[in-house]
Amino acid sequence: MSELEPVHESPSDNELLSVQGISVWRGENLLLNDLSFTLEAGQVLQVRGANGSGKTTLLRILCGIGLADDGDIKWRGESIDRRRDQFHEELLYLGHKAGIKGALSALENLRIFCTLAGDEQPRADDATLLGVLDNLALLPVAELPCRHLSAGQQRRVSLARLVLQTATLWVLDEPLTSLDKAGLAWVESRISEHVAKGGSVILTTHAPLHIDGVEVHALELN
Amino acid sequence: MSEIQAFFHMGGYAWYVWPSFLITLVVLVANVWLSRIQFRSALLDAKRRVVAQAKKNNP
Amino acid sequence: MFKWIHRFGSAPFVYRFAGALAPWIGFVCLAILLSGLYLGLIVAPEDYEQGESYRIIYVHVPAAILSMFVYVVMAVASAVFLIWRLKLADIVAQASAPIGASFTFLALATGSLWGKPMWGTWWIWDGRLTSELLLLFLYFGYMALRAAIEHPQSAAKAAAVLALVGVVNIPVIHYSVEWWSTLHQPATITKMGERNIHPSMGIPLGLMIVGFQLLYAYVLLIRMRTGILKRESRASWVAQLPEVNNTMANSKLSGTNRV
Amino acid sequence: MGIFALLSCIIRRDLAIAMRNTGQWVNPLLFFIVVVALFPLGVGPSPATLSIIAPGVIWVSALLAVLLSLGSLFETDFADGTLEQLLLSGQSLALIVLGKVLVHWFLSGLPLLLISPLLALLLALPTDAIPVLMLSLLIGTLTLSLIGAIGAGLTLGLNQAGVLLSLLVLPLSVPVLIFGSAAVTAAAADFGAGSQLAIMTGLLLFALSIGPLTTAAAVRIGVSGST
Repeated sequence: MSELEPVHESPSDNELLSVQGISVWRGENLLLNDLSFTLEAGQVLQVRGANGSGKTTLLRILCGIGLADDGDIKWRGESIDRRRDQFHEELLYLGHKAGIKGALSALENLRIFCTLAGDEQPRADDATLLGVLDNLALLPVAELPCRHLSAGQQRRVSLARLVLQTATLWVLDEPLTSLDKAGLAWVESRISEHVAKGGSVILTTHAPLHIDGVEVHALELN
Repeated sequence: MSEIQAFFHMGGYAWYVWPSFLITLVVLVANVWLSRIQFRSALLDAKRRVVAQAKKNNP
Repeated sequence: MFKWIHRFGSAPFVYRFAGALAPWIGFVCLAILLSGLYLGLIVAPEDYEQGESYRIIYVHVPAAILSMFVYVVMAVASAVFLIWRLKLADIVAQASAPIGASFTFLALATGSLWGKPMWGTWWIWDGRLTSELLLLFLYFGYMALRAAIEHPQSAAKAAAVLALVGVVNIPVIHYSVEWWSTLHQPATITKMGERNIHPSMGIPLGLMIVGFQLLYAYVLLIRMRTGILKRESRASWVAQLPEVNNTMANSKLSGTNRV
Repeated sequence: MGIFALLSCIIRRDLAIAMRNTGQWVNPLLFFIVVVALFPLGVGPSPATLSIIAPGVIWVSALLAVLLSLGSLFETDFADGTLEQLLLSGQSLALIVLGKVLVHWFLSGLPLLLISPLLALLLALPTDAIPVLMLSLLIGTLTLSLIGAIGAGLTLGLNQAGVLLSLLVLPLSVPVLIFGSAAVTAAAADFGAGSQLAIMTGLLLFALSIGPLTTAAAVRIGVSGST
């Protein structure tokens, strides 16, 4: 985990992400109305709302891969458009789509993620990768093309990135869907470890969250 | 041949010159006309929206 | 400087300014076009090589010049939109595309009508005509892309990128086509532009070019107003416009809203 | 991350995927062969006619085959969410795009180039012109892949992306078509094709300089427009 650097021009030294007045129109409907919030180091934010309330849209905008009609997003006091690459190096996004290549095996998919994560990060060797896959009960299928895996297994492959890549901000879109109890507990303990190290998490989920020693802030979309 | 006839005769090229000017006229007028029609309909939409809003506010 | 741009680039200001300017431009345009036509069709003498058929240049050349000019305007506006995120620039680009396409079509149609007496055939793969044809395809591509993308912001950005790619490619396409056409059929007929043009013919041509420019400006202003109205339809200033808000008093539309 | 490390990561990734999906490189090749083989049926089997139209026929068919295959350049990555992960990797998207385009060319342009001597024989093109044909296809298809990638980025995720892609890219590919077939025609008539090939190399460098950056911008726009 890299040290959190002091932020200039920012009201709070702990403030990582600041969201100002995000609005999104879908045709005639105002999907997100003037949404503002800030996220500090060590905070967990759960975005709640019914289907179609704009949760995925919001997360994509926060990551800089969605368009808002209005509003500003700052990472460590700088607009995310201006310092996109630096922001993305500190960001880990698990999207609505798993982001896993069906033609490649779990091992190959994760190797690519680790390589692309950059030189500053400790490169995971195959033993580490296999260890993580073992923890997620994926060892027997580690060499199989991912399209043969079940939805829950594919989800776990992408979740393996949580321990393989280092990032300050996790943005997780429905990370708990199609997971069993063990998977759920695994994700929750990873989140609490991440938060303990000063990282932040924004996630959407329908299930209630139980994370030891962590207060989960809620953002309700309607 | 009177001067006017000569003018319309265009030295034998009438069938090329006049259609050129005619089609130009059509395209230019269509440009102006269409843009004005579209502006009208945009205004009409804006009006409808105002009326709908007014109805919503005091039914 | 930046504030200045935003002050005068603000939608209500441009909407009203364009509305006030358009009629004046329209009148001047009409006057110039009519005097250009008078000088070109009646006063100017016939050409010693091409006889009366040369008079087609008074519509062909302005249309051809404008077809290129409008694309350049579109590309510059697209660049301004992408760099400074000025939504108004995107409105200019969007409004220009159909006008430019219509001028390109006009250049092709009149070029073909001019070519028939000169070359004996309606269509010839001459360098300039072919370039115009490809330009028409570029306009079609721009409009088709805009129409295909549902998300309005994304459509605007994608179209802007396409316009820029198009404008850097136009010279390459143009010179390739010129080279290709001389390779296959050496030019036998000297074109009007390649020798000195007598003032009695040049002045009406200049007037027609200026007239076409003003017509473009006039239509552009109206289309910009339409574009602003559509995009700002949720803004309160639109609802407060007299031409929009007089619905209660006067529901008759045509009388009150002359452009 | 170094330029070459990034490029080689993307190239190895896309090659590995393509190796498990034969259709990706076989289909454009078959399309190319079938289209070229249709021309003698359409214009008649006279070798004199065929040898005149051969450069144009081969070049137009190659252009269409490349365009046809461009549809899948970003589309599969877009559909499974890996494209947005590439965008968020913090690495240069232009280099990622360049890597993907190189693989695309390797799988669609290169097979066309390798099969072209056979098609030249079918169309009665003089054998002397075959080296120039292959060289022009080498430079030209790479240029087409680079230009076409811009269109593939712009039409990302759209219905009927294929037709629109062709409409956008075909006018832009005219210079390549002109100089490519002119080079082959010149070689077939025993003239030197050096100047045409030099111009094509210029076009390639031009496409290389603006292509990846523009495509990266287009891909970002395309991804952000999806919901």
